[in-house]
Amino acid sequence: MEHMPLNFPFLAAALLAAVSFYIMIFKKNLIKLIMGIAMMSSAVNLFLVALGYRAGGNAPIYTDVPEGPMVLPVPQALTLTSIVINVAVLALMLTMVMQIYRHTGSLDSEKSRKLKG
Amino acid sequence: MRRVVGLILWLVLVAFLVWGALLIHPFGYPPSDMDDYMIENAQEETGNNNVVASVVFDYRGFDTLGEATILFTAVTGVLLLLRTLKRGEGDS
Amino acid sequence: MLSKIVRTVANQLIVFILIFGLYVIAHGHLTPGGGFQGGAVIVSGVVMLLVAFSSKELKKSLRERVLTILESTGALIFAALAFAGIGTAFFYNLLVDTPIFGRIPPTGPGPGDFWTGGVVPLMNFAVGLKVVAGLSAVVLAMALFSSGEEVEE
Amino acid sequence: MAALITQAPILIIAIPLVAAFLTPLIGMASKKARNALVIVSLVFVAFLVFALARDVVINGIHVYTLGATSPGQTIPTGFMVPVRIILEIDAMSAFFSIIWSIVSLAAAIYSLSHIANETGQTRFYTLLLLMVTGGFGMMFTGDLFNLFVFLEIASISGGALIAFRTRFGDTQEGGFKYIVVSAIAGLMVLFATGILYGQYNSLNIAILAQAIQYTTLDQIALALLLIAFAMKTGMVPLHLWFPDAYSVAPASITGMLVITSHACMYAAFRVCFTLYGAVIDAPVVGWILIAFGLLTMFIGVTMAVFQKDVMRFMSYHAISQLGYMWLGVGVGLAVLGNPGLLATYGRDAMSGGIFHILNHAMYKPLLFFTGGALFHLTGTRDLAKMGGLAHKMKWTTILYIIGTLSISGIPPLNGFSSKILIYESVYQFNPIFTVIGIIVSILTLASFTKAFHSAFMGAELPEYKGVKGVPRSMIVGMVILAAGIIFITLFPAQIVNWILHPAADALIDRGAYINAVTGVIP
Repeated sequence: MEHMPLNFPFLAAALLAAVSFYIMIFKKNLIKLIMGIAMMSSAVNLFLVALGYRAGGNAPIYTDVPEGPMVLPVPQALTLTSIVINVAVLALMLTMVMQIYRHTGSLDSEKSRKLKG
Repeated sequence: MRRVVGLILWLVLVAFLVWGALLIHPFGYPPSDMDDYMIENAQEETGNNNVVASVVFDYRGFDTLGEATILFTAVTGVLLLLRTLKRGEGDS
Repeated sequence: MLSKIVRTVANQLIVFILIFGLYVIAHGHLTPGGGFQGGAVIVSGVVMLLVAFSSKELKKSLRERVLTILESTGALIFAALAFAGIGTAFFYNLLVDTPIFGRIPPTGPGPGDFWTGGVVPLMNFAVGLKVVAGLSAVVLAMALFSSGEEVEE
Repeated sequence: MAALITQAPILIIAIPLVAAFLTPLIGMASKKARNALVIVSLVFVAFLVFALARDVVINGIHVYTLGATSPGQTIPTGFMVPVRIILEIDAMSAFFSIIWSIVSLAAAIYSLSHIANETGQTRFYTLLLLMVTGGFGMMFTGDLFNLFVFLEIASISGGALIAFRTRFGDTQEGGFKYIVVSAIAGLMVLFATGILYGQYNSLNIAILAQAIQYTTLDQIALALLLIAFAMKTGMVPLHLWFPDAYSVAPASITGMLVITSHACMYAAFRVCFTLYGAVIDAPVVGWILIAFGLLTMFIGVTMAVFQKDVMRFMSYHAISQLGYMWLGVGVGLAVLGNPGLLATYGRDAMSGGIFHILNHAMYKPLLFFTGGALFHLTGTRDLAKMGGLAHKMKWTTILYIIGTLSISGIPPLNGFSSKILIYESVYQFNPIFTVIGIIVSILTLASFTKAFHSAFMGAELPEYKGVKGVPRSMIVGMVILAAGIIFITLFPAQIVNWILHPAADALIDRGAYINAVTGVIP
């Protein structure tokens, strides 16, 4: 494979991050905020996996692998860790939103703001 | 006012992200000292055919312990927050 | 609770999901997969049961207490396997070159041998147990909470 | 003993971790056994921390390679860079771990009766131990990705603990804000880790520090790391979540959260001084830290003056005090490239900033604990509704006075020693900063006196006639911290020579940190 024009996968990760930033800055709904964070974590995961790709590489697993170079294993391990961490964070955030909804009856971050400061 | 500030902030962020994406090494040609060592020696040192598994559980096993801990933390946290309050309604 | 057709199909399918999940966990050191991935596959089966039956039904067979014990046990096995190598260094892979999972595969591409990997397959099992118990507990607790019930302490 | 010291870095992280995994199992059998497990493991960890810190100050940096054929073998034979995760403990990490071990022990003891009437105690203690693990991991690790993992452990457990009292709505909002901020900060750290990994193909801080070039991408990574950690410490433009989260947590957890914010500060120092130390644009970054530090000091204290809620009031003071540390260390960073100025006042300013971290770690949790005791007795956090409580809580009143005098920098107490160190050295850098510091200090004293007056002084209010005194374990938790304050007050010179100067030198001397991994004897 030749050079991809303009580092396309990195640009894709950057655009995904941009969309998630847009959601986090402008959306008021707490569930949408959580979706923004989930998208940002996807952007980071995509970025990490793209870092480890080697042109024409195989998966770094020796079981029945064809000849050729292998892609880097460390970014894949990091991505695996990062995915699980994000699952954990999302589970906890959703739990808290469920509790907030139970207490205030609303998912709007402006309305449910009891605390001022 | 808030929207304008947010929009400016967002545009700055996007500019930085795109700029960063263009500056990073060409896709498919990463520097790879540490990873080459792992690809070459994983089978001999850890006895694994799967290099990713040997990175996850051996070379960087401590990260995986931390990751399992995070999952444990989150599960404990979720069960803590969704617990029943039937007993002990007293003052904190 | 969904219709009888869905429940019957879910009852049959869960066996295959379990087998596939266990396969992914057990072959984590040979093929793509491992404890986290296989655990997630099995939990998807639990979610299917949760959709097919109601959370109240499922609560009868999946007690939170049991899930907590299983999760702690999985985490403890993982930590114990890491501690086992502390004679040399924490996380030292001390089972390489021993009879248990200790064979060293020939360098380079090969067909793969199940009895390799040292502590890695055992850790995969521990993590798999932990992920299945933990995520099922989370999913079950959320389902119970949103249907108006609360989790036992 | 020697073997114990060699294994100490991993044991300090692993013992609370294993105790946390055991707590749910033991908690099902017996509550007493569970509490004993928590306290005993924390006491043992504190002992190990002190032994390790002593050894680090005497014998230099400790490294521990996880999974290698021996803990000291950082780099595999016949290879140039480390492939495994390395724990690296220098005087700075040892300093922070001492603070963390003391405060976590005090908080655990304080919790014994503070949450005695709540449900879900077993899970509370599990999360508390996990938070301890996360904090120690952040302080000890020498690996950037590992730092991210432990940051997440500390923040997820912290977020869940903030929301512990689920019957109030505001706890859920505070916890949610904390967890969102932590998630965003964590992802920024991960982004920066990816950028650095993509360029230098290493995750080890020492190896990255050796290789770093300060390209544009490195600058973006630096900005991401600094913003992420500053956000977690509550630096001023990013502080809005801070009082919301801190004021609603159980008081013992608030005390621990203060130290996790210090751990993030440690990470920021590590990034500025060690990772980027050779190439960083030191005056620019130093001035940025100074400017935001001053802003943090000033805005924190002015917001605190208007607060009616005792915990929010103390949270704003915590923000304001964090500014002093940024100021002291920022001045040190600004003159990092100039050995002459560094020797005249830079090192002293850094020691002052670090000393202030130590003092703050003692008096701020103490004040939060007294606030928690007020809440425990009265069931409200509103200062206007309190009054005359000195009759009921004599110990708490005395401890509150100690904390107040310390935070305001009144001469005999420890807050004065660190503030005078900052004032003297910063005066040589720029006199105006000292003036601002003194003004903030006076405002702090004024607002704490006012709070003291409205909560403790005056006649005994009729609605608090029937309340019992503060339970004993809460008093013990507070007394541990007060004893720390008095110890520092009595022996400031020893503290400075034995703990603070080694810590400041460890930050300045990045070569030693790198050599400990690469194995080059200087």
